[in-house]
Amino acid sequence: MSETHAQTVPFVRDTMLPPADPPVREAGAVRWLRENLFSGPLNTILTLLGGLIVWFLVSHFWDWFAHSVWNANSLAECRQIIAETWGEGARGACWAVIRERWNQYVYGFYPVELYWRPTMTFGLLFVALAPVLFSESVWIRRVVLVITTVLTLWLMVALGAPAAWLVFAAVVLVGAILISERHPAWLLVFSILYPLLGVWLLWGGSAWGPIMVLVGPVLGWIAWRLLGRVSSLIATIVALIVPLVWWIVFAGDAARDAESLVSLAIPAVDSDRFGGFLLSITIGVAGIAMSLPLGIVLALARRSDMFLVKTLAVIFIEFIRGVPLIALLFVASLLLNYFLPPGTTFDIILRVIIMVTLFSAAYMAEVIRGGLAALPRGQYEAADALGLDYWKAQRLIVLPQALKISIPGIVSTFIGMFKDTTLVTFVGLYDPLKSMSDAVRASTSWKGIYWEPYIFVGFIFFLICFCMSRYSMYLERRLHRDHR
Amino acid sequence: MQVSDEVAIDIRNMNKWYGNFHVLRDIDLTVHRGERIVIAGPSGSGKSTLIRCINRLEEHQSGHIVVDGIELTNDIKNIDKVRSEVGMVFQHFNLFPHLTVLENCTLAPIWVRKVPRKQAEATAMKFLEKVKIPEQAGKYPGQLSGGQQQRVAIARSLCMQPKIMLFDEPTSALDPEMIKEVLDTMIELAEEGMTMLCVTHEMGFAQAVANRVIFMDQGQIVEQNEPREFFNNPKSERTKLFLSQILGH
Amino acid sequence: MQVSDEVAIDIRNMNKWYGNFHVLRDIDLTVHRGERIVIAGPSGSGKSTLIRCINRLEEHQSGHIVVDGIELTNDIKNIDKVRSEVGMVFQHFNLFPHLTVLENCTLAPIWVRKVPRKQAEATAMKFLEKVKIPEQAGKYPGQLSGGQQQRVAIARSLCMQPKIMLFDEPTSALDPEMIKEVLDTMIELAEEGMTMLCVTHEMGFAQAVANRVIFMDQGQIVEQNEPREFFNNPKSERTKLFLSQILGH
Amino acid sequence: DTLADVKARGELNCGVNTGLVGFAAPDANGNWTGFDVDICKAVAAAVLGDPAKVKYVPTTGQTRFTALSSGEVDLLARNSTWTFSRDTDLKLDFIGVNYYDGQGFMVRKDLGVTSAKELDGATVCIQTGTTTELNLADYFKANNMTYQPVNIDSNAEGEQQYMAGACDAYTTDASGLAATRAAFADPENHIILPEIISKEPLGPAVRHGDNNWGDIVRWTLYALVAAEEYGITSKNIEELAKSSQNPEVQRLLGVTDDLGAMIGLDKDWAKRAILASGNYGEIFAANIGEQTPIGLARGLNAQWTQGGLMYAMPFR
Amino acid sequence: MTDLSVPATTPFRPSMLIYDRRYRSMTFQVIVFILVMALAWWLVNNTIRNLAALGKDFNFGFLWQRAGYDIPQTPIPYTSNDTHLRAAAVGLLNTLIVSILGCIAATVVGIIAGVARLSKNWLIARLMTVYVEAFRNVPLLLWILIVFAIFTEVMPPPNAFRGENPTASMILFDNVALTNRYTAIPTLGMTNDPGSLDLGARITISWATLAFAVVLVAGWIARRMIGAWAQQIQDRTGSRPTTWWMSLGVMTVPSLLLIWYFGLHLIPPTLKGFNFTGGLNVQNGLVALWLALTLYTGAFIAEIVRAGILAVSRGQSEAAFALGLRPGRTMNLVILPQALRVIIPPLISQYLNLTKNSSLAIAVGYMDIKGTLGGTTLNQTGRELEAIVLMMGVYLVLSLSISAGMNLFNARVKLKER
Ligand SMILES: Nc1ncnc2c1ncn2[C@@H]1O[C@H](COP(=O)(O)OP(=O)(O)OP(=O)(O)O)[C@@H](O)[C@H]1O
Ligand SMILES: Nc1ncnc2c1ncn2[C@@H]1O[C@H](COP(=O)(O)OP(=O)(O)OP(=O)(O)O)[C@@H](O)[C@H]1O
Ligand SMILES: [Mg+2]
Ligand SMILES: [Mg+2]
Repeated sequence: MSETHAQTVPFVRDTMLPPADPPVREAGAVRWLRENLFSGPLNTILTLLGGLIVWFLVSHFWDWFAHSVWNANSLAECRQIIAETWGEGARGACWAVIRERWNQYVYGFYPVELYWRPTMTFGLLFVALAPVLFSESVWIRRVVLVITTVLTLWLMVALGAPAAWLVFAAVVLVGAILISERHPAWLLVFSILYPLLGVWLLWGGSAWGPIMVLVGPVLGWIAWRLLGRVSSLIATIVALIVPLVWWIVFAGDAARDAESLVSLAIPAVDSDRFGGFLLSITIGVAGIAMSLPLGIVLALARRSDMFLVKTLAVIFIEFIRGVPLIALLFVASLLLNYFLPPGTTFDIILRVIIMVTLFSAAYMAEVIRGGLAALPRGQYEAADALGLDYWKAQRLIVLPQALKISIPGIVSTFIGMFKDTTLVTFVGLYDPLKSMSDAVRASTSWKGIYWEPYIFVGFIFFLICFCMSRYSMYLERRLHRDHR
Repeated sequence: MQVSDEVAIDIRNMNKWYGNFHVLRDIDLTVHRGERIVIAGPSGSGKSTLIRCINRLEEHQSGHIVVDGIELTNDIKNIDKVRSEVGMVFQHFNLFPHLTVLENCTLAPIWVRKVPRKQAEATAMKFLEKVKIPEQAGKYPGQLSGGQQQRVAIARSLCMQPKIMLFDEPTSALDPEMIKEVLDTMIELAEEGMTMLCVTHEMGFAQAVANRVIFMDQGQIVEQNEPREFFNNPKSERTKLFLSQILGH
Repeated sequence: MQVSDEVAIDIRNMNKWYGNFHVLRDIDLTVHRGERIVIAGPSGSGKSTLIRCINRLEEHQSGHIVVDGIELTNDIKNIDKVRSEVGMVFQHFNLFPHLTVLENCTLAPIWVRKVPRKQAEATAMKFLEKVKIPEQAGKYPGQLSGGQQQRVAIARSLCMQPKIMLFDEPTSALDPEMIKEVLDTMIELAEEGMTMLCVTHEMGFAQAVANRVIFMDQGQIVEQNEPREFFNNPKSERTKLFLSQILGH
Repeated sequence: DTLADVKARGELNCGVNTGLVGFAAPDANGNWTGFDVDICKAVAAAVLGDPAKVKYVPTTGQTRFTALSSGEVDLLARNSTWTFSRDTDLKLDFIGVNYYDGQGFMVRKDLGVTSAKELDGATVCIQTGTTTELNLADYFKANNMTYQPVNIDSNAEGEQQYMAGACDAYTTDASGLAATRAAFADPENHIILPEIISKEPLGPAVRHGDNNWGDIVRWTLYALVAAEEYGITSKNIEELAKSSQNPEVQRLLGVTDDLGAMIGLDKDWAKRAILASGNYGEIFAANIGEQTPIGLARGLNAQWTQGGLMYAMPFR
Repeated sequence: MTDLSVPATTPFRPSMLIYDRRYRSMTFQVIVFILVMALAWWLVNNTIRNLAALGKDFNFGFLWQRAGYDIPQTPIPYTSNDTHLRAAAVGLLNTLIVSILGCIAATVVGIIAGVARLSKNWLIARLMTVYVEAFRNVPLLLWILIVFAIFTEVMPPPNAFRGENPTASMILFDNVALTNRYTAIPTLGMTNDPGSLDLGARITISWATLAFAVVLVAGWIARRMIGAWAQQIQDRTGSRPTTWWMSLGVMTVPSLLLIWYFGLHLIPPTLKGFNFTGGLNVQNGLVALWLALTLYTGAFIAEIVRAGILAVSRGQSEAAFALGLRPGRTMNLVILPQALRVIIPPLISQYLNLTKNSSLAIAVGYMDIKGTLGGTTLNQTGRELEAIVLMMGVYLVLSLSISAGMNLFNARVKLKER
C-alpha cells in the first residue's frame, strides 16, 4: 500500500481488492443475538422482560389450551372428561361447544337445508369484488378466484345444494375465472348485479322483485338515450325520475304479476332467522356497498364551492361522526318509526343497515376526500381544458384515481364497520359475539361456558380483519411503487 | 406559413384580479388565424394567467375575450364550445395516469365530441404517429419519459382537432435532452399552419417559428414585435434587461 | 490556497461491511489541513459511506480513522469532539423544517458549544451574509428555494466553526439554475482555506478548486491525482471509462 | 286496524324475550319455545288458523315497548310487568295476566343469609330497565338499608356475575330465579329468600287504542284459562266439542253460539287456540311446571277453584 | 379597486339559470335547499303525526321527575330520590371520567408500544406487533367482555378476604383489595379538616382540595418561571444552570407542607358485612371498560406514533448528529417537535373514538350517559325521542369541542411552506 501524499505521488491501484468476509463476531447467529436481543444493557433488560411476559402468558394459558376437549354434549361432560384425562382439578378448554354450535355461530337460525345459499352468496361476493379489489394483479385475481371456486363448490356440495344450483354456481364461478383472464373489466357488470342477486339468494322469495328493481335503471337509461338528442339536461332529469316512478308506482305490481305468470321463487327466509357471522357479514357488506356511493357524493359535496351544498355535507358528516354508532342503532330501533309516515314499519335488519350505511358513509366521505385532495390540480385542469363537464370529469378522470388512492382507507373503514356489527346485539339482533353466545349459554347444557365462545368468535374476527388489513397494506405498497 | 385575415382570438381591454391583486391589466390582443405567437416575460408577469383566460381556466373580470367568434361569458355552452376549439398543453403534461396513452387521446373525442370509439382510435393513432410515438399507444403515461409524455399531451390536444393551440411552458419541466423532441413536434405543427400561442423561454424556438413575440411584465403587454426585431432590437428597457438575463445565462 | 503539513484526517487500512457486503476495502487516506479533495466515482462505489465514516455517521469495523488528532472509537466523548470539529452538508440539505433559518443555524452552537444566544445569532447572521441570504433569516426552510436551502445548510455547518467540511453531493438535488449559487459559495469557502472533502460530479468545480481528486470504485480508492492530471491523463481503465461517461454527456 | 293487518300479512308479529329459558328462547335450530311463546302461538292459531304463522321479534328490556308502540310487533308477550304508568303513560294496554309473579332474591347458601332483611350492604345484581330495578331501590330505602347495585343488561350476564360471586344476591322475578337456579349445576347450594318484595303481574300487552285487537288477545288468553277450568285439553278437545253438554264449553268451542263473530273471528277460534299448545295448565306444565327443569309450582297461578288467581271471565 | 362588473352585454335571461355558471350554482343550491327543507318538513311532520297518534308529546318535563333507580358509582351525591336530570348528570360525569382516564392511559400505552415496535430489540418489537394486531383486528366489544370476564372470574369475591385463613389478601401494604366486584382503594382522611365549599345542588368541594389545586397550579407556574429564568441565563452566558432540584422543590414542597398541615392520611378499606367499606370501591365495570378502551385505543395510537416517528426522515437525525447533538437532545429538539405535528391530529381523532366507544359501558353495567339517560331513564319513562335526542346532543357537543381543540392546534403548528 503506498503512502498517499497529495503533493508527491499520484496513486493508481493496479489490482482490485476482492471483497473479504467480515470479522467473525460480525456474522452468524451470535451476531444476530447480539444485535437483536443483547446489544446493550437496556436491550438486555428489555429482552428479559419480554421473555418474562411470554413465559407468563404461556405458563398460564398453555395447560388450558393443551387440555382441549372437542367431543362432548355438555359442559358437565366436558369437565368430566378433563378430570378423567388430566386428573382432578385440571383446567381445560371445552371446544365441544363450538363443534356442536358452529352452525349457529356461522349461520344463525338460517334453515339448515338452505345453508348452501348464504355460502354461495358469500362465494360470489369474491367474484363481485374481483374487478374492484383484486384488479392490481392478474396473478392475485387468479388465485383468489380459483380458491373461491373450489371452496364454494365443495362447501355447496357438502351442504347439499340442489344440482341445478351447483351448475349455476359452477357456471358463474368458472365463467368469472375465464372472463377475468381476458376482460377483467367485464366482471364489473357482475359486481353491479351482485347486490340484487345477493339479496335474492339470502332472503329468497320471487326473483321478479330484484328483476323489476333492475328494470328501473334500464328504463332510465333508455329514456336518457332517447332524450339525449333533444337536451342532455332534460334527459338527465327524466333518466333520474323514470326509475323512481317505476320503483314507487309500478315495480311491486309488475313483480307480482310476473310471478303469477312465471314463478321464479325460491323458499323465502325471514330476517329473524339471520344471526351469527351471516348477520355480521350481511350488514357489513350491505353497509359498505351502499356507503361507498353515498360517501362519494358526500365527499364531492364537501369539496364543492357551493356554500349551501358544502355546509350541508359538513353538518351531516360532523353530526354522524360526532355520535357513537350505538346511539344511531338505538335511533334505528327506537326512533326511526317516528320519522316515517304513521303505520310504516320495516325490517329491523334493514333499519340497522341504513344506520350503519349512514355511519360509515360519513367516515368514507372523509377517506375519499383525502383521496380527492391528493389528486394534483393539473388533472382537473386538463379535464376542463379538454371540454369535459363536471360530472364527466369526475367520473372519468377524478374518481377512478381518487378511489384507487383511497382503497387502503376504504378497507380500514370497512374493517372498523365489520367489527362494529357486533353492536347490533344491543338492539336485539343475534350478533355472533354476545347475543349468540348468550343464546348458547341460555341452554342448560352449556350454561357457564364463557371463554371458548369468545375466543372462537374473536379468532374468526381476527382472521377476517387481519387478512383484509394485510391485503390493503399490500395494495398501498403497490400504489406507492406505481406512483413513483 | 400563411396568416389569414380572419381573427381567431380577440381580447379587448381585459382585466383580471386575484383578490385585490391586479394580475392582468388592460390586455388588448388580436390573434389571426394561422398566427404563431410566443409570449415571454419574467416569472409572475401573468403569462400563464393570460393564456389560461383564453380557454376560461381562469375567469376574467372585465373586458371581452372573443375566441373564434364566441364571446367567453359565464354561459356554459359558450365555454364548452370554446374549449373544444382550443387545445391546451401544460407544463407538467397532466396526462391521466390511470389511462393508457391511447385512452388519454380518445377520451375527449368519445365523451365530448361523441365520436365512435373506432374512429376516435384511428384519429388518435394518426396523431400519435405525427408526434412519433405510435408504438407507445398501449402503455401508461408513467412508463414514458418526460419528452414522450409531453408529446402524448400534444397528441391528446390535437385529437380534439382544435383550431387554436395554447402551450404553457411546454418544455420547462423537461430534461435538456428531451426538450428538442418536443420542440420539433411543435415546429412541425407550426409549419402546418396551426394557430398557436406559446408561453416559452426557448428563444431558439421563438426565432424559428413565431410570427410575433409578446413581452409581458407586471400583467401588461410591454412590447410586441416580430421575432427578429424583438431579439435584435428591443425597444423597452425591461425587454432589454430580460433578454440579457435569459440569453446571457 | 496554502496546504500545511499538519494532518487533518488520517485513515489507515479502514474496512467496513454492511452485513456481509464489503463496502469499504482497505482505505488509506491522509488529508492535510487546507486541502480540498474531491471524491468521484460511480454510484454505489462507497463515496458517501467513506465520508460518513469520517464523522462517525457510520461505524467502521477495522482499521483506524484519526480526525484532528482524535481517533474515532466507540468512545462517545471522542465522537462528540470530532463531530463538533467536522461540518457536513448533505445532498438533501436536511434542514430542520420546524425551525427558522436563524434557529437552524443557532441550534447547535447554543446546545453543543454553549454559546450565548445573542452571540450565536450574531455568528449565524455573519455566515448567512457570507452565503448571501441574510434577509431570509426569519423564514422557514420550506419557504426557500432549493439553492437557498443548501446555502442555509452550509451556513448551519459553518456556524459550528468546523475545521473540516464534508460535502456529500451538495448540488445533485438542485435545479440547474441553482447549482451555480451553491458552487459559488463553496468556491468562496475553498478560497478561505477551509479543509474540504467533497463528493461531487461537478467536474468544473473539481478543476477550479480541488488539490486532489480521488476516484473510487467498488469500495476502493482506484486512483488519485491532482485535478489537471486526473482529467487530462487518467491512468486506470476505470477512471477513463468513468470520465468518458460523465464528460461526454 | 291490527286484526286486518295481521290477516293481510298472514303472520303475527310477536315480541318476545331475547332468551329466557322457559318463557321464550330459541333452540339450536332457531325454533322458539316457552310459556310466552305459546301465548303467541295461541293467538296466531285463533286469528290465522295456524300456530306456526308467528314471526318472533326478540326484544330487549330497552326496545320492547317501542317495538309495540311503533307497530313493529302486534303483541308483546315478554314477561312484562303490568304497572300503572306503563298502562297509561306508555300507551300500552295490558290485556290480562298470564303469570302472577313477585320479585325475590337468590343467594348462596354459604352466605348464611335467611332473610332479605339481612342484606344490608350487600351487592345485588339487577337487570337494567326493569321494574325490579325500581322495586329494589324502594325496598332497601323502605327498610333503611344500603346496597351496591351491579347493573347488567341480560339475564345470561346476570347469572354469570352471580355465579362468579360478583354479587351476593341476584334479584329478579321469582319465576326467573327458580328457572335460573334450576339450571345451575349445584342448585342445592343456592336458596331463594322467602321475601317477595313486589307484585309482578306479567302479562301480554297490545297497543293502546285498538280495542278489538285487545279483545281478541284478552279472550284468547281467557279461553286457555277457561279450558283448563273446564277440563278441555288438546287431547280431548275434539271429543268434547262433540260430546260435552256443558253450555259454557259449547259456547267456548263454538258448538252453539258464534262468539267468534263478535270479535271478528270465526266459530272455531278458541278451539284452535287451545289446540295450538294446549290449555293454560298444559302450557304451564310443558314449559315451566314442576316436571320441567325450571320446576315452578302453580302457587298463585293455580285456577281459582284450586286456591289460585287464575280466573277466566265467563264466556257468554 | 376599479370596476369588477360583468360585461353589460348579457342581460338576464331565464335560460341563464341553467346555462350561466354564476346562476347555475345558485339554482342548484336553491333546489337542494328546497329538497332538504322538504325532507326536514316531512320528517318533522311525520314525527308530529306519530306522536299525536301515540298520544305522546315532545316534552323534557320528565327530567325533573323522580328517577327511582340507584347508580353504583356516583361522582356527585345521588340517591334514587333525585331527578332523572341529576341521574343524567351522573351518567355524563361517568362518561367523562372513563373517557379522560382512558385517553390518558391509552396515550401512555400507545407511545410505549409505538416506540417499542420500532425498537431494535427483536423480541420486544415482535411482542408489540402481536399486541397491536390482536387489538386492532378484534371488536372492542369482545375485549370489553373478556377483560370484564377476567375480573369477575379470576379475582376473588370479597368474602375470600375474610376469616382466619383468607384465600385472598390485600396488596400494597393492605391498602388495596382487588375483588371480582370492585377494586377497593383507600380514601384520604384529614385530622385537620378545613370544611368544604358548597357549590349548590349538593355538590361540595373540600377546601383542602382547592388548596392543593392552588398550590399545584402555583408550583407549575413557578416551575415555568424557573425554566424561563434558566433559558435567560443560557441565552446570556451559553450554559444552562441545573434547575431540576429547584423545579422538584417548588412542585413538591408546598404540597408536602399542606399534607402535613391538614394531617392527610390514607383510610384503607376494611371488610365489613358483605363488602369493603371505608375506602373507595371502584367498580369493575369502570376498570374493565377503562382497561379495554385503553388497550384497544392504545393499539391504534401505537400505530400513529410509529408512523409519526417514521415520518421524520432519517436525514433529520443524521443532520443533528453531524452537528454534534447528542441522541437525547436530537430527540427533544429535532425529532419530537416534527413527529408531534404528524401524530397529534390522528391522535385527537382517536380520543374522539375512545369517547364515543365509552358508550359500550352498557355491556359491563357501568352507568354512563348511555346507561342512565339513554338506558334506564329512557326505559322507565318511555321518552325515547327526548332521551335519545338529548343524549346525541351531549355526545355531539363533546365531539365538537374535542375537534375544535384539534383544529386550533393544527392551525398553530402547521409547517410553513412556500
Ligand atoms: N390562484 C392564484 N391566486 C392568487 N394569485 C395568483 C394565483 N395564480 C397566480 N397568482 C399570481 O399571479 C401572478 C401571475 O401569475 P402567472 O402564473 O400568470 O405568472 P407567469 O408569468 O406565468 O409566471 P411563471 O413564469 O413563473 O409561470 C403571480 O404573481 C402569481 O403569484
Ligand atoms: N445502510 C445500508 N445497508 C446496506 N447497504 C448499504 C447501506 N447504505 C449503503 N449501502 C450500500 O453500500 C454501497 C455504497 O453506498 P454509498 O451510498 O456509499 O455509495 P455512493 O458511492 O455514495 O453512491 P451514490 O453516488 O449513488 O450516492 C452501495 O452498494 C449501497 O447499496
Ligand atoms: Mg406560468
Ligand atoms: Mg452517495
